[in-house]
Amino acid sequence: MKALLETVIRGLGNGSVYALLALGFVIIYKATRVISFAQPALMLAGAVAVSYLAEVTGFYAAVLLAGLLIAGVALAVERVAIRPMVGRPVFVVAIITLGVDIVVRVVVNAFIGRDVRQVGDPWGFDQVALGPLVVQQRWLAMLAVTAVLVALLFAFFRYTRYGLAMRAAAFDQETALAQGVSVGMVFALSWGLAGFLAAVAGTFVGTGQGIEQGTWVIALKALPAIIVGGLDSLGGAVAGGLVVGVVESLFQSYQGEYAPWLGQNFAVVTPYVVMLVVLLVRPYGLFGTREVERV
Amino acid sequence: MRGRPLLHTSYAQDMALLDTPAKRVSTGLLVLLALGLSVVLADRSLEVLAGAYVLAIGAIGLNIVTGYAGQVSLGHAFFVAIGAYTAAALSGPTGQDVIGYGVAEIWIWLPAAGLVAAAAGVLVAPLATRLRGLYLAIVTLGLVFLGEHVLKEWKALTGGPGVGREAAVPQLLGYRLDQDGPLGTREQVLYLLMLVLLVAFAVAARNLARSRVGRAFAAIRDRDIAAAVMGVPLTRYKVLAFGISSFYAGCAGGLLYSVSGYVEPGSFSLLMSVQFIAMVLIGGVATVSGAIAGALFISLLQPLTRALPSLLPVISADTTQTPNVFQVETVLYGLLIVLFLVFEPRGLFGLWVRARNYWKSWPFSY
Amino acid sequence: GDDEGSKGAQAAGVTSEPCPAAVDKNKGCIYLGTVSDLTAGPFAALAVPITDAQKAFWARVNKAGGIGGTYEVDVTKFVRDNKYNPEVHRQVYNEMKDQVLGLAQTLGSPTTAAILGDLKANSVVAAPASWTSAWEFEDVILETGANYCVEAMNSVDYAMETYKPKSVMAVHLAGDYGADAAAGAKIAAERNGLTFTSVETPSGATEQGRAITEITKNKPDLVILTTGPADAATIVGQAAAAGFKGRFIGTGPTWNPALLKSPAAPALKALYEQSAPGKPWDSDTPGHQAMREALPGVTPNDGYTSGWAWAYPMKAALEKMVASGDVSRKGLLAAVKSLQTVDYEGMLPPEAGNFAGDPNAATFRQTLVNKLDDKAPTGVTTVKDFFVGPTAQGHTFDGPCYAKL
Amino acid sequence: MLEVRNLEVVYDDVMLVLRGVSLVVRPGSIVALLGANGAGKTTLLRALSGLLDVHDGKITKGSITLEGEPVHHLRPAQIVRRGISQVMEGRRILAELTVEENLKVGGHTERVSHLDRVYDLFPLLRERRANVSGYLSGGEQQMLAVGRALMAGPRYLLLDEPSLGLAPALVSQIRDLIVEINRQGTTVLLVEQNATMALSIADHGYVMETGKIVMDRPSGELLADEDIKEFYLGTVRSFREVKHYKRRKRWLS
Amino acid sequence: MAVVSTEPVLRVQDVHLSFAGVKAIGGVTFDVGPAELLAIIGPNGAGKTSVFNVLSGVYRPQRGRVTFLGEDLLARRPPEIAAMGLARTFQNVELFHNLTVLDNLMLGRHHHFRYGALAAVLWYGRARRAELAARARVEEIVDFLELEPWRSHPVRLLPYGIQKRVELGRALAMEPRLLLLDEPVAGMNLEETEDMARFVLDIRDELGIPMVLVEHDMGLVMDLADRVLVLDFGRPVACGAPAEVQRDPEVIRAYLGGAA
Ligand SMILES: Nc1ncnc2c1ncn2[C@@H]1O[C@H](COP(=O)(O)OP(=O)(O)OP(=O)(O)O)[C@@H](O)[C@H]1O
Ligand SMILES: Nc1ncnc2c1ncn2[C@@H]1O[C@H](COP(=O)(O)OP(=O)(O)OP(=O)(O)O)[C@@H](O)[C@H]1O
Ligand SMILES: CC(C)C[C@H](N)C(=O)O
Ligand SMILES: [Mg+2]
Ligand SMILES: [Mg+2]
Repeated sequence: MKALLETVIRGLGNGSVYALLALGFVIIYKATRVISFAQPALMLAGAVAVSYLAEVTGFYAAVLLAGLLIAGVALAVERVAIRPMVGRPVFVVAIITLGVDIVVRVVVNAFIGRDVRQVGDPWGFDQVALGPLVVQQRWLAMLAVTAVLVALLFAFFRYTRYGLAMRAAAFDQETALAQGVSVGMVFALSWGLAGFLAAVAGTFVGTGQGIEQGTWVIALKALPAIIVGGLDSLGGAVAGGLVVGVVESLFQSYQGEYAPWLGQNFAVVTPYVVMLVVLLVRPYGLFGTREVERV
Repeated sequence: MRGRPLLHTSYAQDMALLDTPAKRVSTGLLVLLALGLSVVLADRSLEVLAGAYVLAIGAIGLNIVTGYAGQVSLGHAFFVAIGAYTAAALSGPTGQDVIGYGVAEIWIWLPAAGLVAAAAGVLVAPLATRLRGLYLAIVTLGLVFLGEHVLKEWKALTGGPGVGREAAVPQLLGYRLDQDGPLGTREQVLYLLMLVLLVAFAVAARNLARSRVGRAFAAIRDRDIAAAVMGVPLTRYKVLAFGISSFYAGCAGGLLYSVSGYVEPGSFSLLMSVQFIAMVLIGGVATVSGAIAGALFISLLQPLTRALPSLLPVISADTTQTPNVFQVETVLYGLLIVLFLVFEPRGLFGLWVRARNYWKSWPFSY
Repeated sequence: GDDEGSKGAQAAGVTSEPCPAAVDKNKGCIYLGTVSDLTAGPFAALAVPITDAQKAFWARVNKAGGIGGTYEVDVTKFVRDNKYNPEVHRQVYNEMKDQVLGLAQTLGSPTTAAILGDLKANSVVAAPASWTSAWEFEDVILETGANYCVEAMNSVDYAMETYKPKSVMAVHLAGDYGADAAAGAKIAAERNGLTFTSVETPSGATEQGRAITEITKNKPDLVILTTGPADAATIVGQAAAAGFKGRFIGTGPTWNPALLKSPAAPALKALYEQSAPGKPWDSDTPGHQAMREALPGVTPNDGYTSGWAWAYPMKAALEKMVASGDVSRKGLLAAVKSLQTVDYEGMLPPEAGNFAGDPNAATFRQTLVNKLDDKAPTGVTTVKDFFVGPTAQGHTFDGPCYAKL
Repeated sequence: MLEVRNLEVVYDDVMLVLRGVSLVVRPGSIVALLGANGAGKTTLLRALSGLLDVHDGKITKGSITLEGEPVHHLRPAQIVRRGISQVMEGRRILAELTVEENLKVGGHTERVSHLDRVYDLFPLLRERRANVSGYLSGGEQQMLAVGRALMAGPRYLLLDEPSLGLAPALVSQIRDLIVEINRQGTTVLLVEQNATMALSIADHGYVMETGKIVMDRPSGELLADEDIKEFYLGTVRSFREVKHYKRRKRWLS
Repeated sequence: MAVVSTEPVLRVQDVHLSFAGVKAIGGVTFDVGPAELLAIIGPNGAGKTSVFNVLSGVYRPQRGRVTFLGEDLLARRPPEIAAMGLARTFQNVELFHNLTVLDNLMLGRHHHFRYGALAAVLWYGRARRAELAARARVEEIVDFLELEPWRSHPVRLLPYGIQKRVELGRALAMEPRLLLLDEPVAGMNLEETEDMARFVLDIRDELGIPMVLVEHDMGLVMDLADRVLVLDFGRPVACGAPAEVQRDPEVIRAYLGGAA
């Protein structure tokens, strides 16, 4: 029982990182209907920025600065490569983000160099006792920060007109323009936010073990998470991330024992299995908006 | 006398694949040129082109399901893998560490590779019929990850990651096509083989596109409910689209590695799927020639970007420096994809249309 | 099929003109190619120092009079990035293959496997950058240092002596690297009568949950690690945090000096040792000294050490070829096949350079064990110098180990 | 005053669609713009709202001024802020959003909400406020489109075929509504196929053919014009008779 | 061509349809006789399009019976219904945007083809013959609807009025036994409206296909229809000859609004 709970908390911790990454994808999707394959590179860039800045400013300030820096990078990318594509087929834009990912990653790799870089977080592998449970501090930190960021985001979309403007822009850019929505502004906003979230997520990925050039792959975990939650739902991204994290963690701990015939490391693909199962029941994920089909 | 090139006197003529003399002549010249290259080019270039032709077959396949039928699939690598391993297992020698049945005749393993992949496509398709747009894209992406897992675990078939196995051996009626022989060097022979197959697959795809099946695909893509109301059974045609597309992918998979003779499970990743999508988009969606052009573009872009930095002496070839040629080369690759699509989102086909429109109205600007 | 006339005036990759950056314009030039993972692939962090070290190595050779007084060697003109993709590897190899005599470096096992057929068909000799046991069985591959399989055997034997474990667990990546070592560990465990379990783990620091669970649950006395450095740090750090007290011995690539600054450092210092096919950066041999002099101002990294050491057999083979008078691919291959020792200037014992005769007899079986040391430039110092454990000593190599896990 | 002077618009760099159009909309008036299909009416409205970009269209000559200030280089959002709002051809409902969300998007640039005013004008929309708009009937969507444009509190309202697909009773309602909106101070530029309706409320009318203004008169005069009667208003004649003759006549050209 | 019969082609009995809280159709009953042109009118949102959607299998009603040529329609899926000979046009143009006019019409003949994917790929024998024959039929429709100038244009580039006409052509290409037209002249100018009216009359007079017409253009409806059914809030409020219906006070209140 204790082991199970600890496994779940580890899953929630990792899941909250997936959730942050998923939020980035979802925000961009919400405004542009594009899945940005540049998120992995931005995540890595954020973590690298923190690893440099933390030496100068300390960890917390570094995270904030890196978040802003990466938001800036994302804005620049948006302005240069995405904005001109307003009104173009979304798949073309998706491939463009892929090109961006390649470019950004080479640059970031040059900054990573040969060594594993540390983000300088205060938690390391330190543990804390929660009653009878022993869990890593960094997982609790991840959960807490994710909760705060998510609350802020929800408040933003709830109390400003931009949530609606994003959905309008995503559905029909021309119509949104005609209503006075500045589609460019909406694009920039979504990319900026996504960049910020990617940087924070990247930092958490780097806590404890550090980051290396191959760390970007983690960001792909967010893809099944956003499908589980529903591509355009912020709440769904959070739910999806956590579900994926927990299921994965459970499989890591127990699949070898209870279902060895699935092959070693089945846990790696559980996010996708969860995704398939959810889609069989709900074709738009848990909270996604159903497309209007009518003649 | 020039005649009237656009005057058609029968429907057959009007519905022909190459309906104008200009198209007939230019296609003929193109094929001749491609044939001629086998003599002119160095073996290593032929090998790259042969690979590009095979990728083009795969891209045409993806174009069928994604371009014509509008079902975006990021799972193409999965079907390519199925084809590659079906072919490799069939043609591999018996009694090795890895599964092999010793059937090296290409006319057996190639269709088999296609059919097994097609069967997988047909199995997957019913799920696809419930999903739309990017949901489908990411689910098919899941297929790639699941597939990678299976390939890594199934060492008896694949040899395992980092190890791999011999790929399918192309042998035609006892003649080894992947060895130097009376017909030419192995690269020349393989090049011609791939060229011939590409032409065959391309013509088949064009035929499909202009038939009731192709129209039904396009109808589903453009307006699915209306298509159903006009008499097109949606599920059946989506399944068909996945099946045919996977057949192409499987054949491409079988052929792709027979050039290098070696196949490793790490190759069938997201990256491969994405490359196929890029080929289709860059070439121009829903055109066969576009898929071919896109495949050539992507396959030749790498060699090209490798060559470019060496023309700029300011960039160091020294890996200790940043930026060095290798970084520039990789950045350039990404950048070219971005720039190309930003400036011509309709792809190479769009570029062609633009050029044609320009010359049509030349010298008047409007 | 490019048949090259070895009797002709000039063999592929050999010119009577001087090298582009020749020290002595009167000497001819031998071109060697490099195909490595230089930008975006998973081994870029290792590949770049390997490549740089080899450049420095050959510059030193040229300065010292070149090969046999008649040729200098160029390894800068044909350097290509393989992105750790077999197809790209093959493409770039094809682009250079008519212009190089051999390959100074071909990085990675699956990548090299994609060109192996061509190397063999054209008698192109290549020095690999990977230590898998498969290379023992290929004539054209000029490997240096013991393979992962041997390394793991020796690690287990070393632990037998030092820690007297009852159980061994191999935690490893799949394939030519991880499975090769795990197979060695298994063979050694069987020979020593230890219980053995193996856990294959995916790469990626966040993917190690299962490996950690397996370790903390089964509590083996010894863990043989074959992963990347960040993975290793996570595994050791978290296992220790969860109260694990057994020993870890990781293969060469599990170590990265920066881990000393990571939160896992205390755990690593307490529980981890690194096995290695060669001595670390700051060792006191003429070879190491020469290397450090040739690479002034770099951040020490044992990628340099490996790259440098890998070049010696090629140098020996080239010298032998020039001496024999047959300056061609065939001549080079013949020279390789007759090499029984190589002068590694103390970096490795001369018998490490045995490429003649039967693979089993020629397989080099000495490795060493390092411990962490804050003061050492690459964070490790040797605790056990070159040795052969009884397992490796008695084992007959008759095929790649990874196939036997 | 909204003034278009000598405007030329080109699509895709090759198709010249507006060939020097000039037109004036005086504050407080209702101006009708008639014309056959494809004449370029929608294009003109797009130019006014800054929406040509999306269609690969460009203004190659001429100017658009609002109260004397050029606005043709402004972005759509800026134009909306200056008080020009458009009901687009084909309704362009945001189908996945609810009725109320659609209306709120319409009010994106406004500080005060005109929601109640719109609901008072269209009680049916109030009833359906929480429904997903994509499932509304055609006519209901048309009301939503007009309501949405009003949410921006425009000084100039551009209407592209607002009566399309509406039941006769609603057509007269919309007509009354336009008059009402106009009375409340909004200037209206009305593009209509239903010329009878449009001219019955307009002060002034323009007729457009293949990218040019071919008639420009007070609406009363247009209503009396024989050609207008024949081609736009339709002489009261049975469709069964129409079957027996065809005509192909074009003005000027 | 067919044996003259007075049996209704279509028989709709007491159909009810609602969506989560919205009652779209509440008990609609009507017949369409052979060669009859029935018009359905009613305020916006009255359920006219929904009736069409029920008939073509897009919506499944909660209650009621529909028989077409003596066979039950309700258990069937849209493609089967299309194959039975029921064709329609849509209120908002639902053409296949990237296909040419010809291909859109050819698609209408989809269920008349019998060859499969393999034959298609080879384009030989049966497939080729079938395509050529179909093309000939489609060209007749092109002639009939005067679509010649746009034949090989992608429909998305065509003027709205022509698109509507192509939709009619696509429905005709199905060789229907019953044709449903949803607001065929909405958004058209006078000239186009007249053209469309002409085609509708031709279809009835020359092809003898029975039709159901939904339209808000009263002039057209009153002129063309044999009978008019009026719906309001999903319920029939009147049914009869045009002139009769036009005078019905209930219809005037609910629909015409005194204007017409
Ligand atoms: N995006 C576009 N690209 C190219 N040509 C276009 C585009 N939009 C419209 N056109 C062309 O411009 C011309 C004018 O079109 P426009 O839509 O402005 O006419 P309209 O007067 O509004 O007609 P309607 O009464 O059918 O709405 C037409 O010939 C049309 O084909
Ligand atoms: N799929 C659906 N989901 C929910 N409500 C629907 C759906 N389809 C139609 N409705 C509702 O049913 C009612 C009838 O709609 P329908 O489209 O049949 O009207 P109509 O008579 O064709 O009107 P119009 O003349 O405006 O086209 C409307 O209130 C509409 O909102
Ligand atoms: C550079 C090395 C660590 C490469 C690794 N052994 C491989 O073969 O892929
Ligand atoms: Mg218009
Ligand atoms: Mg309707």
